[in-house]
Amino acid sequence: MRELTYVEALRECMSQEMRENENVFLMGEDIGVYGGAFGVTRGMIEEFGSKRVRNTPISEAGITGSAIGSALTGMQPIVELQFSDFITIAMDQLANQAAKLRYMYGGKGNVPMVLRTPAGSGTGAAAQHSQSLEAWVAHVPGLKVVQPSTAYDAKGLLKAAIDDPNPVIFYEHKLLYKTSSDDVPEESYRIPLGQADVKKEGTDVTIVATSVMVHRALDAAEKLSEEGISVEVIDPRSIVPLDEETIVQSVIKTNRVVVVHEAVKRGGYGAEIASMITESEAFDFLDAPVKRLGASPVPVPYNPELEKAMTPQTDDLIQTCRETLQRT
Amino acid sequence: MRELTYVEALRECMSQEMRENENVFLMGEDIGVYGGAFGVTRGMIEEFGSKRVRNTPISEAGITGSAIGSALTGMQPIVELQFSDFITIAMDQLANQAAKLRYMYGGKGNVPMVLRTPAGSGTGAAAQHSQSLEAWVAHVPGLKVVQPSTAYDAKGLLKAAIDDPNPVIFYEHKLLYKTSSDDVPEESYRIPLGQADVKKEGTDVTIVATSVMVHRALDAAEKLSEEGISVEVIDPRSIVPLDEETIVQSVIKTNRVVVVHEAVKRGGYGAEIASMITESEAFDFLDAPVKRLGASPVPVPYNPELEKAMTPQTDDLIQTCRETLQRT
Amino acid sequence: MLKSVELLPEKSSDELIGLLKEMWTIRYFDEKVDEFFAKGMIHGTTHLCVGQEPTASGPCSVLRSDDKITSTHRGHGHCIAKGADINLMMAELFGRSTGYCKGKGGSMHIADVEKGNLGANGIVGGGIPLATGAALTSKMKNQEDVILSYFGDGAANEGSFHESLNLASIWDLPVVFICENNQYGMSGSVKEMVNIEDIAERASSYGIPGVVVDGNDLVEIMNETDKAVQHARQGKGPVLIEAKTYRWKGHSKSDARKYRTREEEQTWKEKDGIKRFRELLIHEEILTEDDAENIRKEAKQNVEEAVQFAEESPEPGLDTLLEDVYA
Amino acid sequence: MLKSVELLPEKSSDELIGLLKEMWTIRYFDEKVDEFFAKGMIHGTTHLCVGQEPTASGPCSVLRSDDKITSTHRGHGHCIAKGADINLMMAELFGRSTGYCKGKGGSMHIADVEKGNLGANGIVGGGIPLATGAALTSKMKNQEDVILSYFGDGAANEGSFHESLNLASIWDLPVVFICENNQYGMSGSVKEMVNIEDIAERASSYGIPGVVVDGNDLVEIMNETDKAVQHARQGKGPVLIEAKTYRWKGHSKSDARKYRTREEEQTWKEKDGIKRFRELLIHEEILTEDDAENIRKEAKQNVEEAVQFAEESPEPGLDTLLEDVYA
Ligand SMILES: Cc1ncc(C[n+]2csc(CCOP(=O)(O)OP(=O)(O)O)c2C)c(N)n1
Ligand SMILES: Cc1ncc(C[n+]2csc(CCOP(=O)(O)OP(=O)(O)O)c2C)c(N)n1
Ligand SMILES: [Mg+2]
Ligand SMILES: [Mg+2]
Repeated sequence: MRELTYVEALRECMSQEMRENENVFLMGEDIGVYGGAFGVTRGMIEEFGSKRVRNTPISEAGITGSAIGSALTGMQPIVELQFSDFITIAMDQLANQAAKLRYMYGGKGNVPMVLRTPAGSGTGAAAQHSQSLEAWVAHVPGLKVVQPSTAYDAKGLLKAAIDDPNPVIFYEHKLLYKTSSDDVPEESYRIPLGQADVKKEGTDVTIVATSVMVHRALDAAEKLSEEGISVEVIDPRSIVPLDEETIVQSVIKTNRVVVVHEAVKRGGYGAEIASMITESEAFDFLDAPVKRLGASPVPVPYNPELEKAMTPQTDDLIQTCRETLQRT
Repeated sequence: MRELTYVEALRECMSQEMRENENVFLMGEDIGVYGGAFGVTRGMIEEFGSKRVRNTPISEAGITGSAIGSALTGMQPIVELQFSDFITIAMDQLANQAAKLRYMYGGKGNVPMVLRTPAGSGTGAAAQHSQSLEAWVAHVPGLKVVQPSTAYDAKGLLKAAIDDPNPVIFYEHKLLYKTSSDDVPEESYRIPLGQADVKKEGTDVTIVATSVMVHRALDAAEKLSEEGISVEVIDPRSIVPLDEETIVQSVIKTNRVVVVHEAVKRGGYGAEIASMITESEAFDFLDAPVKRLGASPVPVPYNPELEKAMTPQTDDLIQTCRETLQRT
Repeated sequence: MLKSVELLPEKSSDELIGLLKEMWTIRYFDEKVDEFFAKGMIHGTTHLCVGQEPTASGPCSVLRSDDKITSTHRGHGHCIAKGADINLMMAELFGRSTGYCKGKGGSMHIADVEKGNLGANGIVGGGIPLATGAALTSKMKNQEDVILSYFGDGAANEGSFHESLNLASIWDLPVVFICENNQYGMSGSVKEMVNIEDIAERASSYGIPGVVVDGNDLVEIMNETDKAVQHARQGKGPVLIEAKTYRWKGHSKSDARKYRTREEEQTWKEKDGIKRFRELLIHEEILTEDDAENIRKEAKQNVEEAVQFAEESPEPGLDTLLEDVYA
Repeated sequence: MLKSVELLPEKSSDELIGLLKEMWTIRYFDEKVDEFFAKGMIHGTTHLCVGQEPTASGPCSVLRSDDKITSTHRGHGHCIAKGADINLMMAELFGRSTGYCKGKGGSMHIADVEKGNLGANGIVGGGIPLATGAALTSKMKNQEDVILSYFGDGAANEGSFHESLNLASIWDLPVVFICENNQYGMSGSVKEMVNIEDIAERASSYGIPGVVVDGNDLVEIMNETDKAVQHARQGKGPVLIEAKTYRWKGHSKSDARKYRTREEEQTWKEKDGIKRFRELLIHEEILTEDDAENIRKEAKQNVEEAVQFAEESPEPGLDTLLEDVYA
């Protein structure tokens, strides 16, 4: 099948949806002729015009709130926040409005919107442009949270997010934008939210990895296979809803598990996944404690070596898997 | 010793600090003659005047940011946010500025401020005025996070927070404001951040509880003692820094642990505490999986029965402890 | 229909009488709520709009049924003026399953999406971006609906106010921003919280019209809102209206009102917009004293019936706790 | 000292010459950075202020050394104008341990707290509340320091702008808000992003003076900022200054500049504020052509030395990763 980059897959999905469904439109800073800070919307204003590809002022709370208001009244906005760090400015609108309106109104009204935004470090953008704050939104009932790790997943999950009648926070990753999948169908398809993907089957230890960490987990698995260690790599793809079943079954099979994300370990969503595993029927099958890997408790530093040292790398995963296997 | 309410303890601490240290001042909405939404600052504008008890416009981001700027230049502001739900509006200033400035600047400058704010449900204030979002700030390196459960702790922890050269988020609880301790010294004292308190010693099961849950845990412990079950109740008091040692040692002693908070269970800080225990040396001493209790994954409902049903109650704790004790 | 004063929107005598009754209904509704809170019969908190009835009824009366509003924590009046059923409102305050929000929202979250009330809001300034977005829908779907966004003087100092007015102004969105300046936030006097005389002056930051109206003069409010709504409906963009008014009661259930004097309160109470409109209708011979009295009683009676409806309604089942989080 | 134009703040010839040199330093610094980024020799991203030198040097030149500034993502010029050592700046861009932030901050976070630069900021509008707070310190401690808060035209649409100006205005804080209107956010033209002619008009929302200046006219900027700083220092409250300027380069390292024409860029380049000030000094006989040329070369040379300093500086050790999170 076709090879497509993550950026192209996202763009193709949005374009297909916009051709099919006139309620879908885009809002965001510099998404017009500039094409967005990472080029995701490049060419879209030329096809769809400035009414449906709306370049906004720098007003994250206002944009997000307006998207919510438009979703509540019949549109299906896709908001691009230029860096996910800026979600900090829109949290009232997301957590207090979008997430809660339907429940507070006793089931009346809904907010079919998608907020797309790039997370992650690795580009030297430093502390205010490199965070992974998905744990915040995942903690808020009423929001759904998606983190595609491949171009294929990106296209299918974005369609599911757009079709979803609820507010979905869609975390892209800067380091993944240029990566590609060689199996991206031209036609539109949907990957249901809440369906994890076993990116690699294995029998000795399970790695649950999100976003860019999926690739590091796969690298680690490959290197560990040379040592005769068989790693299963699971990508939840969406953390809310979370496909607990697939994770639990894998752990029951392998008896050992490492949970990894790029976000700061302290209070990261890995803690939720790890605790969920411990609380599940998998507990009795565990041959070693559930192990978590995440970033060090520091703001993301600018220097490239420090930046790398802060986040889990392939070698850290390899070593952690080995340690987990050594536990008896 | 003296009996003092939680509100009085907070006010006494701030007043003593303001008498001693002219850099300390208050900013917040309606903290002047109104005395704050929960009466914490009542009488303070009369003593300290409107320059040091600054009534602000309704501008949470602006107030918080201004406090940061004043802290960076030599003052020690205490900001009152009327309800902790409004922290959503100030998250950029807290997470991107206050938490990171010192690190980003290579260790130059610091932000000695306290943000006090009431959290929690139980008052019928509904979804936008009842949240417990401490997990958000606890996930952000650079912030410290405190949750006093008694009047005694409130006074001593607030002093430590004011003295701390870093930004401290100080979560009060609406249901605790009127509770009192009968042992609050008149003179100023400091309870170091990062020092858990064993609120009750026990041998069969440990409950790690924060804020209002400490009291429910103590109630549960009392009822369970009638069944011959000895519960140890640990109150971390600050979740960043977290006194891991006290918790781990308790679990090593009791072999069973329940972690409880009022915040939504999914992605709550209980997951961090539970995972930390699993990753610690206590793992090998565990006779049952670490169990978490937290709120249901819904916005806080208005109806009092629904509101109660959403959050862990004493009976839920009793039952969970029993279940944990039955695990073999 | 009126002779001594000019009324721009066309209103029949019945409609004018209906407005008087509506304002009475709002007043009695909130006074009843006040009573229940004082007695501890209702849970939580509430914010009453007694004294602010004309700013609820006037603007809503010039809207079409497809037009929408966003409301505030002080929203009972807006809700009634936009056509809500007071039985369902009262039931909501009682936390009953028959309430607008099935007992899950309470006073600060009553919404009536079908009637175009996009909801009260517990976040000061929180509804302003929502209104802007609803106006964007109207514009993108060529619906001609206008959205009226209510907020207070205090909310005008939130960033959401600024960002929304800017967005609406550059996109010429059909939204009328209406600031109910009741002189105080919770306790913060507008005189201390802004450095200008009229909040309406802020319109100039967005290149849109800004208008000040007497919040106790129903006719003036209707005239000015009507012009603004037409302006917006014609695609000319937003308008900011500031209505000078006063809340007679405390901010919420526990408020000693130390931040203002009893004399000041008295002065404003004398400007009562209901009384003024009632006298106008009598003066214009649209209504006799007796009719007026009957209308007042009917309004009061309707509120009593709403209470009965609420009291007789069932509590929501605990099984509803997890419902309606996601669509 | 100047004869043909009026200059309000007292400046000796040497000081004026120093300003010319400083502007050259800013320009060469950023051109050098541009070159390194293009070659991939520096990591991350950067925002250059080439073309905007007068709005950096002018306002900072009227400050006292205890006065403070808050800066932006486009902050190299502000930093230099507030007295930073370009060696330490360049080292920071190279991520070295000798840099202002020990390699942890990079271009968007350079701060020089001792010299009163409270920091660049990666969050658009993020520094405005910080400046307001610093001004509050000055007022509460009776220090007479004035804080100058830099931000862009784009930032004027953030809620933080509104909330801060309101706060500063009601408390009469000693802060001068200076909007560098370089006509664009990243790609959003100010013409499309606000519905008014001048951002300075927004001052009226806060009852404070608003002034528009030609961002390429150093003398005008100095005069107007000087007046504003004095106003603030005298306790009369904040002022909003808008300087019309233009960034010659793209927004950040990868910008095809599709949102504007090459002709427009040319028109603005012809207004070059450095050239203009240089000619003024020559015309006033404060400087000869030769002197001017020497000064330019010195500035260029200083930047080369900064590069050398940076290149020779060590990388931070990995053991510094966990340092300096908490004080
Ligand atoms: C974001 C936010 N900040 C603060 C509050 C607490 N609060 C509720 S109402 C209110 C006063 C609002 O004043 P105004 O906007 O003038 O409306 P009014 O109450 O006068 O109708 C305050 C401070 C809130 N609910 N939301
Ligand atoms: C809160 C926030 N939103 C968006 C961005 C991305 N961004 C960085 S600079 C910029 C444009 C800023 O425009 P302006 O304020 O005019 O400053 P200029 O770049 O023109 O100097 C944008 C959108 C950001 N860094 N922070
Ligand atoms: Mg008000
Ligand atoms: Mg600009």
